[in-house]
Amino acid sequence: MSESERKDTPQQAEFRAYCRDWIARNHPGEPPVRLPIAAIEIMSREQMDYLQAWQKAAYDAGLVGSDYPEAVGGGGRKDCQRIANEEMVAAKTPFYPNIIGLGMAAPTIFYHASEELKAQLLPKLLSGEEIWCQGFSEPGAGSDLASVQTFAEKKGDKWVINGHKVWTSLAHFADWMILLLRTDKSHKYDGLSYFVVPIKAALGKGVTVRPLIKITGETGFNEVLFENLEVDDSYRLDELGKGWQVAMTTLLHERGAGELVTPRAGGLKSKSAHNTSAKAVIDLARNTDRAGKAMADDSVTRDRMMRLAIREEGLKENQRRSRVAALTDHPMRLPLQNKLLMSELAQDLGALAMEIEGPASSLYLGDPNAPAGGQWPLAYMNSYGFTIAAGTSEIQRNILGERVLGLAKSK
Amino acid sequence: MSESERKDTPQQAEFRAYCRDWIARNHPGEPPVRLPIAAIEIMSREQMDYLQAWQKAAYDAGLVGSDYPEAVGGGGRKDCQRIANEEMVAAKTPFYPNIIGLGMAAPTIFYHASEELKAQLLPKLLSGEEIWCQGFSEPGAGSDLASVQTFAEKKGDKWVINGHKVWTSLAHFADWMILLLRTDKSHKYDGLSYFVVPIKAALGKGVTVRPLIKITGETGFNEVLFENLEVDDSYRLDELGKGWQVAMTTLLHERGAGELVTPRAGGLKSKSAHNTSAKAVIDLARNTDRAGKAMADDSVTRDRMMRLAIREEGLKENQRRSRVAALTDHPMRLPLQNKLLMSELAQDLGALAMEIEGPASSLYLGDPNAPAGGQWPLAYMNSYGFTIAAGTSEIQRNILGERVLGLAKSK
Amino acid sequence: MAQPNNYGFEEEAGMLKDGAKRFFADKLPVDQLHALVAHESTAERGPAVNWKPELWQEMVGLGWTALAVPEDFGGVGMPWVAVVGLLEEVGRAAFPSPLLPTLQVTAVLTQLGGGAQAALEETAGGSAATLALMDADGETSLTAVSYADGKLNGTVHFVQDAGKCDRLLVVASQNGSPVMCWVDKAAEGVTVEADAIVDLTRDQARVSFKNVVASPIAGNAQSAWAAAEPMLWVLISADMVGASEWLLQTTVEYAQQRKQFDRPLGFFQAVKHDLVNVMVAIDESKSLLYSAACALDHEPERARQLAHMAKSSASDTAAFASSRAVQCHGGIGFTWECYVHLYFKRQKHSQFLWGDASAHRAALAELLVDRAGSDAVKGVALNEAAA
Amino acid sequence: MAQPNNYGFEEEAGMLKDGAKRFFADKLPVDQLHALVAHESTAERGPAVNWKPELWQEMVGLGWTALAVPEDFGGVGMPWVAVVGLLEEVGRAAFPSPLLPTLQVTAVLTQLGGGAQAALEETAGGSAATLALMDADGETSLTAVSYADGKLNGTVHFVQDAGKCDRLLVVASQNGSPVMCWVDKAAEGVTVEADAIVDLTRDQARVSFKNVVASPIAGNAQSAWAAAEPMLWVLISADMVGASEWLLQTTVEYAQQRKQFDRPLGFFQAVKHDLVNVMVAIDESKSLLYSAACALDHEPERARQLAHMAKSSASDTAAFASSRAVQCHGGIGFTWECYVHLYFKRQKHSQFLWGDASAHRAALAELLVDRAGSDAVKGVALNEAAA
Repeated sequence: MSESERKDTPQQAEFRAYCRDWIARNHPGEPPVRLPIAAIEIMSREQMDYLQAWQKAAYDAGLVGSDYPEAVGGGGRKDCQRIANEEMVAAKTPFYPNIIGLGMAAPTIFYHASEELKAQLLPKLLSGEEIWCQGFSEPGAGSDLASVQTFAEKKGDKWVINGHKVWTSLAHFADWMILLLRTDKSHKYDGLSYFVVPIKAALGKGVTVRPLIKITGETGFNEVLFENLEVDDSYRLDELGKGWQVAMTTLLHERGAGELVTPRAGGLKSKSAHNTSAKAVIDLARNTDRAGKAMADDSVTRDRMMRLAIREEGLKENQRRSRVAALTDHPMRLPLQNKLLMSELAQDLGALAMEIEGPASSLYLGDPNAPAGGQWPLAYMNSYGFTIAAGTSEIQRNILGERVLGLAKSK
Repeated sequence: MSESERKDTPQQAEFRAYCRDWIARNHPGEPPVRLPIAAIEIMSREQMDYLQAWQKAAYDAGLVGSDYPEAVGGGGRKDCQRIANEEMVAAKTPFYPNIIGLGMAAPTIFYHASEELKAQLLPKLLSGEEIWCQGFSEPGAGSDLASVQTFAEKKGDKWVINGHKVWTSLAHFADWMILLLRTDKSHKYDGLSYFVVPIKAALGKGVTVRPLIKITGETGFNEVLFENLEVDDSYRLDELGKGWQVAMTTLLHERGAGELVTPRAGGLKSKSAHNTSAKAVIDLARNTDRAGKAMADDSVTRDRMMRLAIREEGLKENQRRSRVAALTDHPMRLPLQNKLLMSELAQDLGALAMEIEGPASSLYLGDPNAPAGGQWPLAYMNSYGFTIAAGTSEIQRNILGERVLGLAKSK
Repeated sequence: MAQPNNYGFEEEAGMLKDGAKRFFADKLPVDQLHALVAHESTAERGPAVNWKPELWQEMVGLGWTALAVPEDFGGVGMPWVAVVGLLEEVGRAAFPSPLLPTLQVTAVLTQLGGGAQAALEETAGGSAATLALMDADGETSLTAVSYADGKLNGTVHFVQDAGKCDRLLVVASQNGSPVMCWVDKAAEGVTVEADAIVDLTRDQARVSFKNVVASPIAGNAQSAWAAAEPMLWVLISADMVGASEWLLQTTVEYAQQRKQFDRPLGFFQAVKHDLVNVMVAIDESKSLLYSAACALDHEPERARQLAHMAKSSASDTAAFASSRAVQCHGGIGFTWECYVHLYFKRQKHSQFLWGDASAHRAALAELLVDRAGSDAVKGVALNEAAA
Repeated sequence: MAQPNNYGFEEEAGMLKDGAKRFFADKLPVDQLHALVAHESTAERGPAVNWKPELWQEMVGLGWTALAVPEDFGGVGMPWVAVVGLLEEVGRAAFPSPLLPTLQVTAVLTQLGGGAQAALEETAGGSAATLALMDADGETSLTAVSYADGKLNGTVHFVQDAGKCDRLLVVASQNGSPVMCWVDKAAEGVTVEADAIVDLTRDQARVSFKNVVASPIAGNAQSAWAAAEPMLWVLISADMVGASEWLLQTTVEYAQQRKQFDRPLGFFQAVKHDLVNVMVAIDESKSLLYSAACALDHEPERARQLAHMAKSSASDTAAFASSRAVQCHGGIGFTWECYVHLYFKRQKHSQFLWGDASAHRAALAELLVDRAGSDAVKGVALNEAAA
């Protein structure tokens, strides 16, 4: 029995058996296209089509959106999404492409939209037929998210939107966007409202999507410009001026600290995917010589690898302990650490891997002699995306200090 | 030729030869009393008497106060104190006991007192006949020094002082105190004034000195309570309400970043004194076995020792480079780092030494089997005095960020 | 075997932990602790054994010395996660008692099996005991004491809380193989020289054996020791985690109350982020601690690996939490009157006992790097989750 | 021999440094640099050699390739501290050129003595040159190329700026002993395969030799190499120190201008203290750099030790300054359009060349720990000064 299943309820156990069976029969195997390491790195239409078909199949089988009510296209089950996720991860299936939709838009819509809107949006979101992106950050509103300036002006029953959003992963594939807007310039927090916007339909007509290039040379993020885009008031979530509170629901789920468990697969470790883990670094050290000696036999390197292996195991155990109320004193204490620790661990793993590679870490993706195909310098550089995006590490520490430890706000 | 002397002017070279000769003839040798590691740790009258006699001898010979004008009891030389210090340090003489007087009070008096006051105070300060202490910090005014509440009320030509100072090293030996007082409660910075106060004469009559016990169990610091102590207005330095500016002169010199070079001897490394240095840690590792192997042969320990040896050498070279204008872009950039780096290095050296000692680091001063007589746990604990006193490391980083890098003030 | 999701930390364990927390808070709150152990404030105070024997009797009455002993041996047979929960509270209270060494002794005795029954009954009945085996370097080698002709000879070092204990479990070498002997501290030929130590909440001694008559406890000392080692590490790790949490909470309260520049200290990110980093370190250590304890209960094949991780992490956390507590308290944190130093000193003591962080990482590397299957490291899919 | 107080950094050195700073700022400011080297922005862009040969000719005209060559050999004979000052400016400009490898080559050639005269004249005359000796692990072992029967055979890796150089100084093994050969890159049997590298401001190649006819330069290659090594380390350290300072200053400016929560970023201690820590790291590296360079000029017996310190420190500082620059820039720092990535990538490249920080610390330990006299470590009297 796996770690988790010994605590399954009868319903969960039955669902788990069902999932396992379905996955065994429907696992797509090695994908026909080279897949990126995460959904936000999806580059080509071909990758997207393949992954959308996969999400749709899993959705149709009830493994995506299991805990959402049937009325909004969900499975109507209770505490079963986690089961499906575990089986998906264990079976190393491909990941779901609609990551922003599933992880951020869906819970926000679920808690803040009208019943009609839920029924309209959630089925195709959960099935992956409609891809979502997020319009929060702006050039002038990064850590200070509440300072967004993209403005919606009321004209009759419509809102006319002008402004500039950045870091919108998947915007070039997206049908919909969750959008944090300023509807009142006289109040910082209370002047914000939250919309869902059908952006694909408006491409070239009020919406322009431009790729942002990362330091790695990859694309993946975009900037999105709005010029007099008209949006119906019925696409507003919750009340006017409550955008900040709605955004908090989004961010809570983004940090993995929300009520609803995000559907997740993504245990796929294909030949083409890169795994940033202590085990991968240890394997690298085993296979890297320096002055005729394996780096895995170098005491200083061993000590540093073990430091990271311990952090990694601690992080994994944090995730488990966060669900044991008797061993936690504040319900948010562990969940709010997750993103901070993961991103900094990934960074430190990447940095150590490059040190182990030594001068060969200079060789990049296009070089036939690059160790691990140049994935380690790529992973190291990409780790700054993790420590910056979705609340920098500095902001995460503020949040932990203020919400969990109860220290005075730093701003 | 030593590192320094190749750049001596003829006057400096002559003075250096004189100093070297004088020290050779007057070096007191191994002291008859066990001396502490620094002046602020002086515990007994016996230690103080011995060291005062030594300072007086050096002063009489012109090696203390060399750069002060003759009119205030100095040697009337130019840029010669450094020479005397170098020779004293090289010869490992005992240190001077009047450390607060020489390092903080003297330059402050020199730049801010009337000519009469200078002539009255400086000769016996420089000679060590009168010991000085510093009354700046209060229970409620630590990092935020300008919030001192000890109040001086004007009554005719006198000021009546009430309040509570802490961390006053040497107060139990001191004849005089430099004292930062509030003379106006309506202005934070401009409500401060700066006095010199003859506290020994007032002991038991308006002044109470009580020892503060450190976490080490040692005394050395004191708290000083003022109850209706009357002080003459002639003991005020600079103008009323200019106390903060005067205090800045004191702090600048305390941080080793002032104009006047502080007379220094203190290279003494007697059997009883403990040396917190990378060399001492390396020697400890050579002489400590773990599982039959010298800790000096453990690769991880070696790496960590070298990290500290490099920091130590860098610090030493910072001190040299700070005097080479062509290799520094901001005159305060290196001097203002000195205290921060020294104190954190001392802490890290102490921590590493304790790790090298392992379980034996539990053995303290009173234990006959303690390695190095228990000096390493003592040094480690005392290092927190360095990282907290005279501006915590956090305050030092603020100062560097604001004054040198020009970043916005953090408060 | 797999670990249960909740670490097997059931209601009974929670009650034990909560009860212990109340017990220590009621019986020896920190001001009374300070008055008990820190009334003498000289640096060269010499050895001291400051504790409350009457409270120890209450703890024995609560069955705490028999907690880690299986019911087959007449013990309470609580899971390790419950014992660890109790020890966390001991650490949080910086409580001076022989509970930690006694539980360590019962762990070893239990692994010896039936031959240790009599000794286990004594500890259950209130005889405090401690392990006697470290050499002068603090290593648990077998070189310190020899056993020959029915007699023990040699000197062991760093014997924890020897001044509070009645019995010693001596691990000695008999022709190069380990034997374990149950020795009365008052026996003929036993000399206890108390150490003058920094830690005010414990005592420590070097103990010499000169022709001390003893007979080895039946059982395989070699394998018993190997099986018990992760238990020793987990027990002291629990003490460190509890003490670290006290340091964090106390410093957080200070940072909430103390104002400088018209702001609470906690406003300043230098303090706030330091304290968050301490919290993060504690949580890593605590999660690894319960995982290791749970492995002792349910997944023995991973217990050693996880206990290495737990002790390494707890040692580093203890040092870090102590350091930041003093620093963030500022001047007052550097004084004897501030209670922080009691914990600071206890932590610097625990940090190096039973292997420091580096030693445990080196041993861990033998398991994770040198063994064929580095699959022992169960990686987290970082990219996926952080994306 | 002792070091002069001012490191021997005299007016001439200052003029060279200031002039170089102006030269780079005028000729290739960072926006033009970005346009030159980063116009192609795919992750799999393949090898590229982006530079301005005409600026190289100007640099040669200024005598920079002959700076480190004594006047006896027809060079300019500037002290090492002056050369280091120039290289700091090269790093500050992240300037793409073969100056660093060429100066490294002249350092080795000079140590070889009179036999290298012809080669030195070529470099003084504008022939860019680079060292060819690293094995596939990046080590400067002698295993990569062999010399026998008047011919070179083998493959060297990580040849720096090979695409910009005309000549190679090959260090090869002749029956296990080193020989050095001066080889024309265009010679028969030389194959240059350009690497696709992360660093946009340099190029790199693996170079194979197949029966390349060459004759060793007269002189003791073994001792020349040993004497030149600290020079190689010091030169690349200078590049890293200069680049780190650019990263600091650029990030400081951003932290002054960028506002969040109605405050400049620099208000927040998380940013402020990070930047102060970067400054502190840079100053350590810079002080050690000039001390090591000065030792090359005045105190050769300490040059190796100080150069180990300088390279170890500079490598760590390069990584740290790069990391904090991206992080403190936030989102914009993660984009290709922000110039920070040019320096970030150059630094991560330099960090591991000619020995990383750990390797230099390990070598330093052999000097400071293993040698009888650890008096080599001149301690600072910490307690005294910090009291």
